[in-house]
Amino acid sequence: KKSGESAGGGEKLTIAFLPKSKGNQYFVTCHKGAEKAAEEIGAELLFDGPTNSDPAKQNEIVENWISLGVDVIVAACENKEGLSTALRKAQADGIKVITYDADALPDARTFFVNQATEQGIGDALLDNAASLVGNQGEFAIITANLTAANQNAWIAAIKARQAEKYPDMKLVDIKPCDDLKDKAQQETTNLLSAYPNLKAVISVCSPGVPGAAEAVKQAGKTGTVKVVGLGLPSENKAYVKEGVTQSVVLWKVEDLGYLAIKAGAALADGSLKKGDTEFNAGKLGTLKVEGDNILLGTPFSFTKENIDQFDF
Amino acid sequence: MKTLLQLSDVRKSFGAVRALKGVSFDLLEGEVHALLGENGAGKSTLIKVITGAHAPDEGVLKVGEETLSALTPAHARALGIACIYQQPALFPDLSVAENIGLRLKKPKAFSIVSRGEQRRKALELLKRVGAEIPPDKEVRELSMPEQQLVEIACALGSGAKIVIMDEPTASLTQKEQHLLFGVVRDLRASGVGVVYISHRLEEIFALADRVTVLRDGESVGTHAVKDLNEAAMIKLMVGREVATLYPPAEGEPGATVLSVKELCCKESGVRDVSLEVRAGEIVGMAGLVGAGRTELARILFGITPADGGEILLEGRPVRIGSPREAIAQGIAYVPEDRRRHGVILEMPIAHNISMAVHPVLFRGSWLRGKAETDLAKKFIADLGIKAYGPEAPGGSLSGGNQQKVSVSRWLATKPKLLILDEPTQGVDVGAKSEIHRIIRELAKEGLAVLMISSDLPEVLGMSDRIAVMREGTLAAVLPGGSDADTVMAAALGQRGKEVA
Amino acid sequence: MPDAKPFSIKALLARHEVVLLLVIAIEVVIFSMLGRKFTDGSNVANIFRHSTEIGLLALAMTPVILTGGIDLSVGSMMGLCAVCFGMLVKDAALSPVVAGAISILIGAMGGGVNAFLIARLKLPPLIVTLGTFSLFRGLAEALTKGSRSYSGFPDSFLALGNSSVAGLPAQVWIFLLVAVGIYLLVHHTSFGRSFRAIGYSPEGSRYAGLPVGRNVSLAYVLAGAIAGLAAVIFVARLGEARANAGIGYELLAITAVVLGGTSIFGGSGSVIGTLLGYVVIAVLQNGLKRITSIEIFDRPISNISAELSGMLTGLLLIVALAVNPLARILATRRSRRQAILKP
Amino acid sequence: MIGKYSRELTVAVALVLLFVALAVCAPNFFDGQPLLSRFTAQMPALVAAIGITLVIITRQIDISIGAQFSMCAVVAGVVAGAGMPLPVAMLAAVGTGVVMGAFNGLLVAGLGLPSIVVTLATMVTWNELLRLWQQGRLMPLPSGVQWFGMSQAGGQGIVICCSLVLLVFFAWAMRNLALGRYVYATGTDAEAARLAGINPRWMTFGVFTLSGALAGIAAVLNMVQSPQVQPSAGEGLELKVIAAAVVGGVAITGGRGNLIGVLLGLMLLVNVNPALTHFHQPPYWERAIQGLVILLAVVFDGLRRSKK
Ligand SMILES: Nc1ncnc2c1ncn2[C@@H]1O[C@H](COP(=O)(O)OP(=O)(O)OP(=O)(O)O)[C@@H](O)[C@H]1O
Ligand SMILES: Nc1ncnc2c1ncn2[C@@H]1O[C@H](COP(=O)(O)OP(=O)(O)OP(=O)(O)O)[C@@H](O)[C@H]1O
Ligand SMILES: [Mg+2]
Ligand SMILES: [Mg+2]
Repeated sequence: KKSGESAGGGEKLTIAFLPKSKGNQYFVTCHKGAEKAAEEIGAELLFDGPTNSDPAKQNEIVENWISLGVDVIVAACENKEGLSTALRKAQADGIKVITYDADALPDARTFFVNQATEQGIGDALLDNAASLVGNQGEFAIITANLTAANQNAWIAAIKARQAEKYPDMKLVDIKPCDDLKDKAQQETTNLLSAYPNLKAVISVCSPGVPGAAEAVKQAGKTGTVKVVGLGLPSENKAYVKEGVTQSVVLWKVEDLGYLAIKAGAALADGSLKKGDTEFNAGKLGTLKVEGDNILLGTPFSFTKENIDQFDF
Repeated sequence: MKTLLQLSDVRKSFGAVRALKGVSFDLLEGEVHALLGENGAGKSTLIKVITGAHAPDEGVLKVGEETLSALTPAHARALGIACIYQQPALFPDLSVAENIGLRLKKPKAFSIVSRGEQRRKALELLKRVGAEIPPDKEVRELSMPEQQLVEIACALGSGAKIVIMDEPTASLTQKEQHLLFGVVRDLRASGVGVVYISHRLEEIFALADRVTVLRDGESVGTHAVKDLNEAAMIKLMVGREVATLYPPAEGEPGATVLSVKELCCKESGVRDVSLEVRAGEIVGMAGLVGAGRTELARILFGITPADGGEILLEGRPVRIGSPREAIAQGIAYVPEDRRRHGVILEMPIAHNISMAVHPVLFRGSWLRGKAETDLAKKFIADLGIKAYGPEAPGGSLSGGNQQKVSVSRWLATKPKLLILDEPTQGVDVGAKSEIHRIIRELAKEGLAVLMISSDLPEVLGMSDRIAVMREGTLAAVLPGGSDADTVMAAALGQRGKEVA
Repeated sequence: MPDAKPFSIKALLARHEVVLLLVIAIEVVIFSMLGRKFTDGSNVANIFRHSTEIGLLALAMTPVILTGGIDLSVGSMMGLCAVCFGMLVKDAALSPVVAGAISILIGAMGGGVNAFLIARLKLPPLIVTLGTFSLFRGLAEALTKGSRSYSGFPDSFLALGNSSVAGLPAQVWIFLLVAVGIYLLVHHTSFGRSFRAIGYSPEGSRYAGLPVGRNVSLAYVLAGAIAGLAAVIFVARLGEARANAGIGYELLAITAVVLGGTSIFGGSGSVIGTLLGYVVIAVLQNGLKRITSIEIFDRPISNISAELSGMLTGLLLIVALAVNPLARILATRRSRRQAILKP
Repeated sequence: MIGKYSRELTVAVALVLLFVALAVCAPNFFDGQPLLSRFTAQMPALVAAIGITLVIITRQIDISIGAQFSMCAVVAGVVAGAGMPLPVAMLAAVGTGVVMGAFNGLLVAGLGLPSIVVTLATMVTWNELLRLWQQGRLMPLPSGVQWFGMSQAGGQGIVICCSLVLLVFFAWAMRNLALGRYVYATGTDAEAARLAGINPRWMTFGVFTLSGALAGIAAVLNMVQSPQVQPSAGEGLELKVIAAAVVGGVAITGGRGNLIGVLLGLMLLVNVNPALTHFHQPPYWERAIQGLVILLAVVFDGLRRSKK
């Protein structure tokens, strides 16, 4: 299925798919789902994203797509405000914009494919952790870096939830790990000795989960300190089975990519419009649309019992 | 007697400079063979060919039984050749013992260096050359003479069959020189061949068996020392009578331009120097290497500002804190180390000449190419600089012409006082007398000239007065026309005549 | 003696610049053949809009490298200035013009820190700017507690980064202005002359009475100020100011300068070379994104353009540097062989 | 004698002060297990720092060391993941390091190119090649790889032993082996070294190759510490080890420095962050403080030099 010469606007629909970063298993999996959807639809799929933490890279890619004349842009935003500038330009050029995974500002896209609201993720993570530690005690958070927008949003959600529902729990520290597993491990080691009463570590970035788990394991605190995080089952399987990591929260990532592309295509051919309350997403069945959010469903907790059933 | 080393028809050029134009040379077992020649005659280059530092362009080397077209330093060392370079080739960051260890018989790469052993050996060698230097000291902390002694110790210790010494006594004191002579005689007695370079004829008479004279990159003959007297030797070296070389002084000097009183600078070891230079006068400055002449010049030019005493220019006291201030006061300094401080080899002549006059030539900082080229052309014509044009890079010129470029830069500033540091070092005979002519012309035009030189005949021939420095102080100020012995006596201290 | 054929460094430089032009031509030909809509006006505008900041930093780096130094801190300086700009506009409610001017001033002051340590205390530029590389970025992070970002700037300001003036992106005009300024500075003033002289021989320059410390300082202060300007343009383009602005840009800028033929040891080099080196990189980065029809590693080139352009830039840099020494080595080999054959 | 080691002493004093402050305010810092884990985790950086120190002493620089580290880690991961025995994976890692180091060495020593630009170019090239190849995937390793297939305690012992043995060996060799002295000589004055019969080109080539090999060993020591390999593992390593060397008193102008200083410098730098955590400080200042430590170190050097 060579793309041929159909520059955007030609006979074949061109959909551009933007991950937050390319070298990340999460988005590689998303891309897999996106490819399946594109194949079903018969659309051409472009895939490009930043390879480093340069905040301007996503904008450049989007603007490049605008001048390439793609029909639809499906984007996950690393920098909410920053990328919105570029997405607005795309919309002004008649390109349909859908966001997934991490939203842009509402006026910079038509729909957001919501794998789970910021709130939903924060709640799931904290609820999981809380039930593991009996709703009380100290916990710490590992994040990718202090500048990542949607991780900050999740952390905010966690804080809000804690204030509201778990007054006996206390967030003691937030540490960045630069998306490096080894650094997450070192930071967790430090946390474990700096806060001897630490009961749980929540990682909101995927390399952080195995990193934190390894630290807890090495410290001999398996089971005493719970590890909860957002991550891929495949990267955490071993730790979950050993009982170091208690639960990994995630949605079906491949479905997210699939749904985002489906929605993009539907938006382009007019079958999905503002104000719809339902969306028929092929093999995923009919999904709910809430306002301008298309809901994938609630996040999923992978535990010792069910983790073997998943291969991403 | 066996021949240790034989060179035939060796040639070597550096770009446009033909340093060696076909030199033949041989060294016998158990002899001291002196190499003699003016500055820039090619002595050091010849030696570097022997030690493998330079590969010759043409010619054949025969070391012992081996015939070679070129050597590498490692190979030369393996063949038993050791050398004391004119510029000490030591490692400033390493200790004395380590330096000596590195230069002894090269150990296998993976062999363990016993530090105690190394230290002991270093101590022993240093003692043999009579130096009291702690072997653990880093070489960067040593003075020039001390470094020279370490070099000598290195060469001694290597157990070489051929030992080369390039001006080893240049910075040594009396006592150390005597020790060195003892060492050389020991070496000769044990069958080692010594190549000995010195500008001091009396040393050659005292030590050498044979002498080879280089002139302008060519060997002009090898003679037994006992067959020659001093005059004959000088004649061989310069190729004509010395007396006719220097342009005569004319007229009376004018007002005092520079007057320094009890000048001191702790950092560079200059103490209590009081001196006057008048307009139209050339004051020659003699002394041994390391006597502090360059240091004095650097003080006057603001590179290492003085911390005591007074400098008066045309009667006004001035403070000179940087070269820029010196230039503003009308002082110009043609530095000794042309490669590092003088001409920038990569830049065109025109750029080199205009460097010190940027604020004047380029008002408002805006480059004026034409004005710059014109300036350069004027000096190229005036001083007879041999180059294809103002855009020729400095590095494409011969040493003498580079020196003229360096002088041009400073003349462009229209100075009142011109300090020349070794103005003819590494300059060939023709260019040398031309530079002398230029210096004399400048003096005639009313410039005050302070000329530092290690070339005694030059100082004697050019100066209206001669200042002699020793160990950072002014030892004497002698009238022009003083004889060499008097100057040397002042430079060496009281017992100067006892050298041999 | 010097009767040899006039050999001029200028001719050599010209040759390097010709080579770069050729590389650009080849890039353009390949990308317009294989890439989609590569020569479209909007794409050409993108090429320059997206790389303006890197181009500015490359220009800023040129005088620094000419003096034989290096400045690793310019990318971090962009982060710091971006954050300061954001704070000034959003927290202190200053107009973007005033805030921009202050940001540039802050950049100049940061450059002044480098200048003081390098020119006054005579510390090695590589290490000093490695230190300020961490320091400036660290300050930017500390000021924003890592997570704060500033957005919602007035449209009139955002236009600086996103609109076009007379057919060119607005920021490109600023870039051209700076380029002309740096060109004049380096090639037509005594400052530029002394940068070179210092690069070739700092000691020699001092002996010639050049104000070495002052001019070296100027180069670093200027680099800081231009980094500040780049930060403002960057914020205008993204509409957001954050501590992570300009991450990794210093390396791209150095690459452009060196690719442009400026010697990393100082002394020789030209602003035109820097500009060409920068264009080579900018075109490469953009052009690869446009090739959707060819696959390598089972992926269309456009999918892996970032990785490929990085690799190709690295290789290009090695080739550009290695060509001359290799040619020299081969030439001496050949001449030696001929000398042997000649008897 | 004290003057000669004043740099090492200063760093040691700074480190001791930091530890004293920690002992007073946050004694938990010295809890056995976390302390051991923290120390073990820095061993790969220490091994890489040995390489970079040798490179800097020869008056060169290698900023591709982080990229080499990542590449070696991934190669080892791929080989181990393919079911090869651990020694084979180790050899593959070290071999990859040697090849990459030799490539730098060839360009720097053979063609006389400036090392900063050469290694900048190779850094970018290796990093991007890795991204193309692995797309950031965390590679799972067979269970036998972790801690060399031993218990964690035993494995940590091996990692620390290997690293310290390497450090002590190189520290000893740089002082006592003829070759070590040649490295210093080359960095002090390449021309003088040539005159002394040392081939500076071979020394430079050798040092780059060795640094590559050490990056390979470091990658192996890092790989065994967890059951997964991350292809970006070496990100930022070059800055960390160069900074450690500089803070530890290695002169960027070549010829000076020793590995004990580097060990101290590394320990100082890597303990800033844990200390902040133990003082319950937010992490925002981490990078700024590291920058300050580097600047203080060079300023200290500069002052000491100008006093002489
Ligand atoms: N590396 C070099 N590059 C270019 N020219 C050189 C080099 N070395 C020496 N020369 C030139 O070769 C000529 C011979 O120099 P050499 O050092 O051999 O003279 P010398 O006889 O030792 O003089 P002196 O008595 O001053 O030591 C000089 O003109 C010098 O400028
Ligand atoms: N009294 C002293 N104390 C310390 N160092 C000294 C002293 N005298 C000379 N030196 C050092 O010896 C070296 C040579 O000194 P200087 O250049 O002033 O001598 P010079 O008379 O100009 O000799 P030349 O120009 O022939 O080499 C310098 O590096 C200087 O620092
Ligand atoms: Mg000589
Ligand atoms: Mg002198």
